[in-house]
Amino acid sequence: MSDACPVTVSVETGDFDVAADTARLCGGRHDIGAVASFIGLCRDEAGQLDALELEHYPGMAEDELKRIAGEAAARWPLLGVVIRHRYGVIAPGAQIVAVICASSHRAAALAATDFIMDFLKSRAPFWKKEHGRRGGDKGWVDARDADEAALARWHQG
Amino acid sequence: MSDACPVTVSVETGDFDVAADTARLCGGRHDIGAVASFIGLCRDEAGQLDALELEHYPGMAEDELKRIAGEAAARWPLLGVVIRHRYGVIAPGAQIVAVICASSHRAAALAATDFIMDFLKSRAPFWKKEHGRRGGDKGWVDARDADEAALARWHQG
Amino acid sequence: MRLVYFAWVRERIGRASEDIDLPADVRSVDDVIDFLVARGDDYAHAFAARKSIRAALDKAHVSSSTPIAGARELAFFPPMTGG
Amino acid sequence: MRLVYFAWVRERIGRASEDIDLPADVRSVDDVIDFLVARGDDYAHAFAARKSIRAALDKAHVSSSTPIAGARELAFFPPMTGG
Repeated sequence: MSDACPVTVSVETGDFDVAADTARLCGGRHDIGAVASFIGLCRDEAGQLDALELEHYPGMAEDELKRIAGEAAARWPLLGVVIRHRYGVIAPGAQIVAVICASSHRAAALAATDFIMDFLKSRAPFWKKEHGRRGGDKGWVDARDADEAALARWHQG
Repeated sequence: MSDACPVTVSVETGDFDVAADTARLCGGRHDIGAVASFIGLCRDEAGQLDALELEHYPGMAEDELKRIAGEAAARWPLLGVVIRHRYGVIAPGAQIVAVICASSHRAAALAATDFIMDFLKSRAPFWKKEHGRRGGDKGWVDARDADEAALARWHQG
Repeated sequence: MRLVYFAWVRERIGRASEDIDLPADVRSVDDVIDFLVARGDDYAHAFAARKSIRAALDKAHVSSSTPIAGARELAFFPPMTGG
Repeated sequence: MRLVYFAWVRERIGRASEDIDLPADVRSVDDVIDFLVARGDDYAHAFAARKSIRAALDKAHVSSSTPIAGARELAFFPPMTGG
């Protein structure tokens, strides 16, 4: 199935446009019946955060995202995958990551999006550091056990 | 949780704009960390379809979509839900339905989107009729057993 | 009572809605179907695959055993295919 | 061999990368960590929570028992927190 599935991956400082990516995925073809997408945003519930800083491993980050997209395309009959991940300084409310999966049917598009986000969280080499409101460095974000546990969902079946 | 979750539902002939809806959901707030969305498109794999015609039950269609959104907001800590469904004549490649769910965390946003699509397919009063290429009426689309079976996923737990 | 029909139920019956005075012994959704089927071939055709027909009472899904007392609108339609 | 460090591993060691000639008996990722820890306090601090340190060999995830023979770049970093 992955032959028929164009994969686009980017790791950049600049923002991305999910609507433009979706239009590009679907443009000129009538076999796509379902497009699922996920956008991860910089959250600041308590009003304590000045910004997030995202470090990444150049080269490996892109490779891992491509590898994860390829695994999804091998598992589900996808017709297109886009993964965009930013790095650098990101303000509260701004976009960090996007995953878009197109397929003929909804179940494949939704499951693949979920799968890619789970693996991206624990396998793609990105690290978040919080910058506090008063210029204070709040330090590196700890990995959540729940993120690692989420991967187990995909090992059965 | 549903008090904190604004729900927007529409059933119209005109097209919708998922990017604009997403921007409206997230605008001016920093507590949303995850936005999942699903777009259903008019598919015509074999090039046989001139258009789909969607009939709906006015009043009940909107009520059911609101009820399904409310059920999702009672199950997951959502910060916003948008459901848009078109009716009337829809050309291949055009958008039919969109679901957008915002939350603090990805698992809730993705699961709620999946849940809403499953219930929408089998519970919202819409019916699709296919219009064939040569003006021929290909008839009403049959409900899929798989759609009804998909609901069973949500009855456990 | 106002009866409304959708999709191929509407097409087979030949109208989208009608107002009918139902006899007092027509108490449930099932009774309404029996009453309609006895009215003519178009109705009998519409309800031939009776198990697949869905009903809504005042715009809420109901099972066919539901009493109709007090309701203003009863809808019949095939399994839904939206989304 | 080129060693590269990320996030708090990088901060604790005090550099983002370095080229080191490793002795012949340093064969696995684990051996490299032992070698570095013996080099000084900054390295010992970086690898103190050794079980939580991840490694990548030529930009692919590996376990700490993996042999390093033939590889050009070895990276050490904390558990990932992207997305």
